[in-house]
Amino acid sequence: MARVVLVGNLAQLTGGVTEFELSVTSVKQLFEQLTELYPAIGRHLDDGIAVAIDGQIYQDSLLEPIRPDSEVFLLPQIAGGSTSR
Amino acid sequence: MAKHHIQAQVNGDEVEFLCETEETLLDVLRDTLNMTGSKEGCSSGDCGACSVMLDGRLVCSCLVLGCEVGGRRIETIEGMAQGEKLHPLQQRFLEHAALQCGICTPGVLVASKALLERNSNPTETEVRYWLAGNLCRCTGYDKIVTAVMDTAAAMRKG
Amino acid sequence: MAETTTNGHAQSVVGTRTVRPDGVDKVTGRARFGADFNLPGQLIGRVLRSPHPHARIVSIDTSKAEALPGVKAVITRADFADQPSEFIPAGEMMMNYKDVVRNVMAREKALYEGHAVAAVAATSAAVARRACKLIDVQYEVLPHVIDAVEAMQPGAPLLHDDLFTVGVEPRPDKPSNVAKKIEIKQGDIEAGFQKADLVIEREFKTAPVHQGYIEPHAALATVSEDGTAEVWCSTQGHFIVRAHCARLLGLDIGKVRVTASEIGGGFGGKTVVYLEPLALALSKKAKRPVKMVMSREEVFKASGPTSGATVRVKMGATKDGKFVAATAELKYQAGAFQGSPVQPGVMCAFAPYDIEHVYVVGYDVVSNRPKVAAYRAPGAPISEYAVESVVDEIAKKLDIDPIDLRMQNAAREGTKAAYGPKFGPIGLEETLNAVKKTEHWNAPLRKWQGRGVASGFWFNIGGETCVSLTVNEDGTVSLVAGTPDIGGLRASLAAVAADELGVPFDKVRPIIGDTGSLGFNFLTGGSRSAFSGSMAIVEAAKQIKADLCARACKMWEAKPEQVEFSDGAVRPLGALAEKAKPMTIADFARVAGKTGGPIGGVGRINAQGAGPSFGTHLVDLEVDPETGRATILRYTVAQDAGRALHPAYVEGQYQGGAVQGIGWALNEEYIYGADGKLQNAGFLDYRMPVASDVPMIDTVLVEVANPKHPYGVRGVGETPIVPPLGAIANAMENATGIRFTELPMSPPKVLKALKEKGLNKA
Amino acid sequence: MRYEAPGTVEGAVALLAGATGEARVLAGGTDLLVQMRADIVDPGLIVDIKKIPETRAITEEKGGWRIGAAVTGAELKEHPKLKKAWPGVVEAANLIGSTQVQGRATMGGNLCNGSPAADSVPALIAAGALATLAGPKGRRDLPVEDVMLGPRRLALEKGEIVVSFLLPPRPPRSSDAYLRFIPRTEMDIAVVGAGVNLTVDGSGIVTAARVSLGAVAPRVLLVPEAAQAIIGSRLDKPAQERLEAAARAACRPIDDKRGTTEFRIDVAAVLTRRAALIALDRARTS
Repeated sequence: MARVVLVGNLAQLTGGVTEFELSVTSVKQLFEQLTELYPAIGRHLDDGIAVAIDGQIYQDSLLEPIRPDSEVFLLPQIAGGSTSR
Repeated sequence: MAKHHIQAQVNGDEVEFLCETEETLLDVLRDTLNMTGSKEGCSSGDCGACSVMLDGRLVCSCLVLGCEVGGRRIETIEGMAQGEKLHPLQQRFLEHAALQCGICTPGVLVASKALLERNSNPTETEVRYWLAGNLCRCTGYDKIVTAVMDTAAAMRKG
Repeated sequence: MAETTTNGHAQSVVGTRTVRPDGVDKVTGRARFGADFNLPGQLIGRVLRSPHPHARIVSIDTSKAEALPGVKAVITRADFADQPSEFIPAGEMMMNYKDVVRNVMAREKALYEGHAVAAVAATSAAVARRACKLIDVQYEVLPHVIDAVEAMQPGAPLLHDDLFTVGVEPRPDKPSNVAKKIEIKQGDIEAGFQKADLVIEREFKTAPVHQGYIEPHAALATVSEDGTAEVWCSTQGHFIVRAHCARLLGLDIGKVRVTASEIGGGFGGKTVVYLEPLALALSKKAKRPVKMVMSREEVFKASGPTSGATVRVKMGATKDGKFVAATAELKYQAGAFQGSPVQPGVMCAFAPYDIEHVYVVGYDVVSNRPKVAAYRAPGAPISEYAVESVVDEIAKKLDIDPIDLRMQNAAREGTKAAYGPKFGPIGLEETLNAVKKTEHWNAPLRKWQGRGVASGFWFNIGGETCVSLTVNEDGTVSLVAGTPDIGGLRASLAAVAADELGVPFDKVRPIIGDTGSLGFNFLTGGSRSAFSGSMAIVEAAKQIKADLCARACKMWEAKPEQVEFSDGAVRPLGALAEKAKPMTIADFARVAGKTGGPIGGVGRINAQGAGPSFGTHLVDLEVDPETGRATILRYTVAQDAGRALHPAYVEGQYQGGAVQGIGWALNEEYIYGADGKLQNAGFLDYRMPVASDVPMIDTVLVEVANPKHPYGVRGVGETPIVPPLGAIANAMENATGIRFTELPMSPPKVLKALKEKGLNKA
Repeated sequence: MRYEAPGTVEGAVALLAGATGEARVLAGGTDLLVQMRADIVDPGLIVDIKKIPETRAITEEKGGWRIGAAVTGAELKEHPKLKKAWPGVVEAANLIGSTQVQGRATMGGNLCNGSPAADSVPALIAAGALATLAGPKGRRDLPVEDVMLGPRRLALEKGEIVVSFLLPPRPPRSSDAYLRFIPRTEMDIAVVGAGVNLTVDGSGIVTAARVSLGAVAPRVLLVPEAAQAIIGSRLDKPAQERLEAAARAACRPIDDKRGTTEFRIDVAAVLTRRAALIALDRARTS
């Protein structure tokens, strides 16, 4: 079971829950499971969420693999030199 | 009223052009003579990107009217390299990476050349004050000043 | 031939100070920037802008302007379809097009002085100028609000009656100027501060500052009757310009071709569109090419500066210097539309330090100012300035060396970042050590002189990147990249291509291709273009090497394991070496047709694995106690580059960022009158550092390889502007004994503070 | 927009006197062109006076110096004898803008632009310079301090131009200095400017002085009280304090984007003292 942590405002869409244990093998699966649990979060996951898997930030990637012992953080995308929201 | 008919010398070539009174030398160089090497950064004499030599004097071409230059000698960045050969300043700006985006570079080079023609051995302070009218937002000036002083040293050795 | 190797990649050109391939054009005036393009029959476009900071637009009568001889088109809000309020991916950026279309051309209201309300295209600049004066706009002037804190007060003039604060539960029932509230939490703040022997809390203010690129925005556009469009413009991302323009004008993306000119500086400010959609709309109407160039005044009044902000920081430490808890509250100006960089501001604030209990809250606040645009490490310099000031105060109070204190609390590999995940290998400690080793750190100081140190952090990003490599008939290599080269990119990419293919540097010709020549590229920003571009080149080169090995196998009737590519040639191995001679890339180029056709590769990646870059700056300054003027005497930058592809241009990024930071700290600011109008919209009174204001900027290139990049590269462009604000504030404190909590530290402010302490005597 | 470049003063005066709409004199153009671009002025006639020989000349006259109104800052700097006689005037003119601006900007233009922050004006006033004007009614000399009445307001009549400045003869042991305050090291408009011109006797006592302040009032000020404060002294501490107090008392500045009222008054006092000490040092060694 991968440990999934929500950073920032996402927790407001999960009734304040910030940590999950999910058995997922990819970011895509992770997003799907979270959306099943909390439909409201779905739109936000498509809309500028970055994923940090074991310390490595992926600005936007659905296909990155997640291992059973992975630690995954969902955080806002960093647009950097481009417009930040 | 009718446009002014002006004859002048630009980088050694005789040129003729027509201009309105309100057109600046920079407008004439860029829009009429299609010499876009001189840049417009502010059109108020505060950035130096349009620096040219007018009768051997360093000026901002945005602060000179086109109709003022009849019979006068203008030198721009386009005339700095001698044929195939780059001016030593141009060469050293490349070697020292003294440019990043490059928009201020033509003005900085024209101004630096004017300095070295008057002072073959400028101190760092003299270089910095001479170039104070040439804004550069990319380099922090360090490599520009280094390149100018290094060029001066090399030119003194000849 | 290879001199060094990082992450298994041999390098002979990478890491050397080559002359940039685009250099000669830039020192001879030949390089073409945004305003240097012209087309036959082109018209000149000009924008009419609002004189009011906040006004309802009752009516716009353009009939007189249209009647003026030489005027070929006039456009207003009526020429742009409204856009829905939803965040949509434009390329990779998320944009709310409801705001984008309103920022490009005011609709219901003018929301800041300089907001575009109409535009004309005419046969000359003079005619366009006269035409603008003939446009009759009826305004209903509304009360305005400039400061973010005032804009947050109940009863403040409301900019958008449909703006409800996101991020507060329950969702507010009344609209406000607060677009968004964001928070990050870690540990237990109360418990954390319980452990603290020393708690310091301070409030800081920073002024909005402009990116200050010397080249004003410029665009040339032409639209044909069949709806195909071309744009030449100065931008950090021509694929982004294409996406925005297609959306705003209702064109197919495939029908819009955008060519990026050489760009005269951007620093984040050229990541959005201003003139491009207007020029296209005018051209569509006039059926002729339209050229538009902003004046410097327009650049200041109508293009994005970065936020001014109010930041409250509270930090707790044990008496031996361990940071135990920290909180911060950030209020960032977004300008007239939501979208300040408060998010990264929140995430970066405490990123350099290992702190167990952290809480940061940020507010994105609209007011009657131009919409902010990204500026170098957006949001980070502001929050990190506040934190670095408090860190320095802790060091003083605990009598600990400020570098040692930072070292003791520094984030390192495995540290859980304040914004969540654990750091991989990072170089903060190395930069602190590097600074401490400099002669600068121990040089003596005189009265009224002070020394300051501060560290800084930026994430860095990767993103979508497409690069092509083509081997020409004579063995030379054409490199096409899709991210504008803003400061030496082509030199870095050509070096990587030369090393990957084993060809001489001067046989690689790198160009920046238009949007028709490559797949989508995200823009030059986030310190990504050299990082991602070099990764894409490695990918493209891999394809070429595999293809050449395959061709060699066919020609030599060999098995794959009997050949290898090294040092620019396919080499036969073992027994095969007896009968076959190595074939260089040039050899293959000559027989390309006979062996399968053109040789080339295309790297198409979404670059991941950007490694954060940390930096530490050291500055000496002297204060004139009778006038309050500070003079920067000496400056040293140490920053982790991972691996410097081109050391000279990496140093250039460090030096340029430091000097931009000096301007931000000492003199740059947007000055508004009570009338809500900008009073210093020019280089005369918007005081950017000039050559005589600054000393040489010494640099130390720290290289802690990024394991996720083939060459170990980290982005370097943004971090250098983060530490200067704190470093200079700390130096001011050491010179005067006064802690300045408001930027800029301009002479009137400094002298006032000195007088209050009775120190204004030499 | 009409452009004329007459070769004589009379020609320039006739053009300006006969002008129907707004007419402007073009010397260096470093203010006029900027104001035209910014739509602040839109003259129907521009009269370029640089083709008039006497506006371009630097000549010795009655032991003093006559400087043409259209002589550029760069040309003043390159005139060693003038620089030795009037270092303060030359350094003030050389503070106007960048090297590029120096190649164009003139003291005539600096004065006639009518800005209280004009750098060369306090130095000229401290020097006791006369402005030689020419107009339809002929020529007249006016002390420089009487030429400017207020922001953009001049004592010139229609058709009248400033042709040249006359700097008086230099008595022995006299010199001048000008200092200005700006936030940067270059390129800014003066937040405060202070010009001091003085003469000392053999024993180092100030026997004559003129003090002028810029950017602290609607017009550049001549401050006789400040001069009185140091005349008869060796510019010792008490005299310096009297000088600072007199300078402060004279200031009537505004708060604006370049500085606060309080800041301007404080810095005016400091710069007056510093300029006086530089002038004193120069006078002793001249």
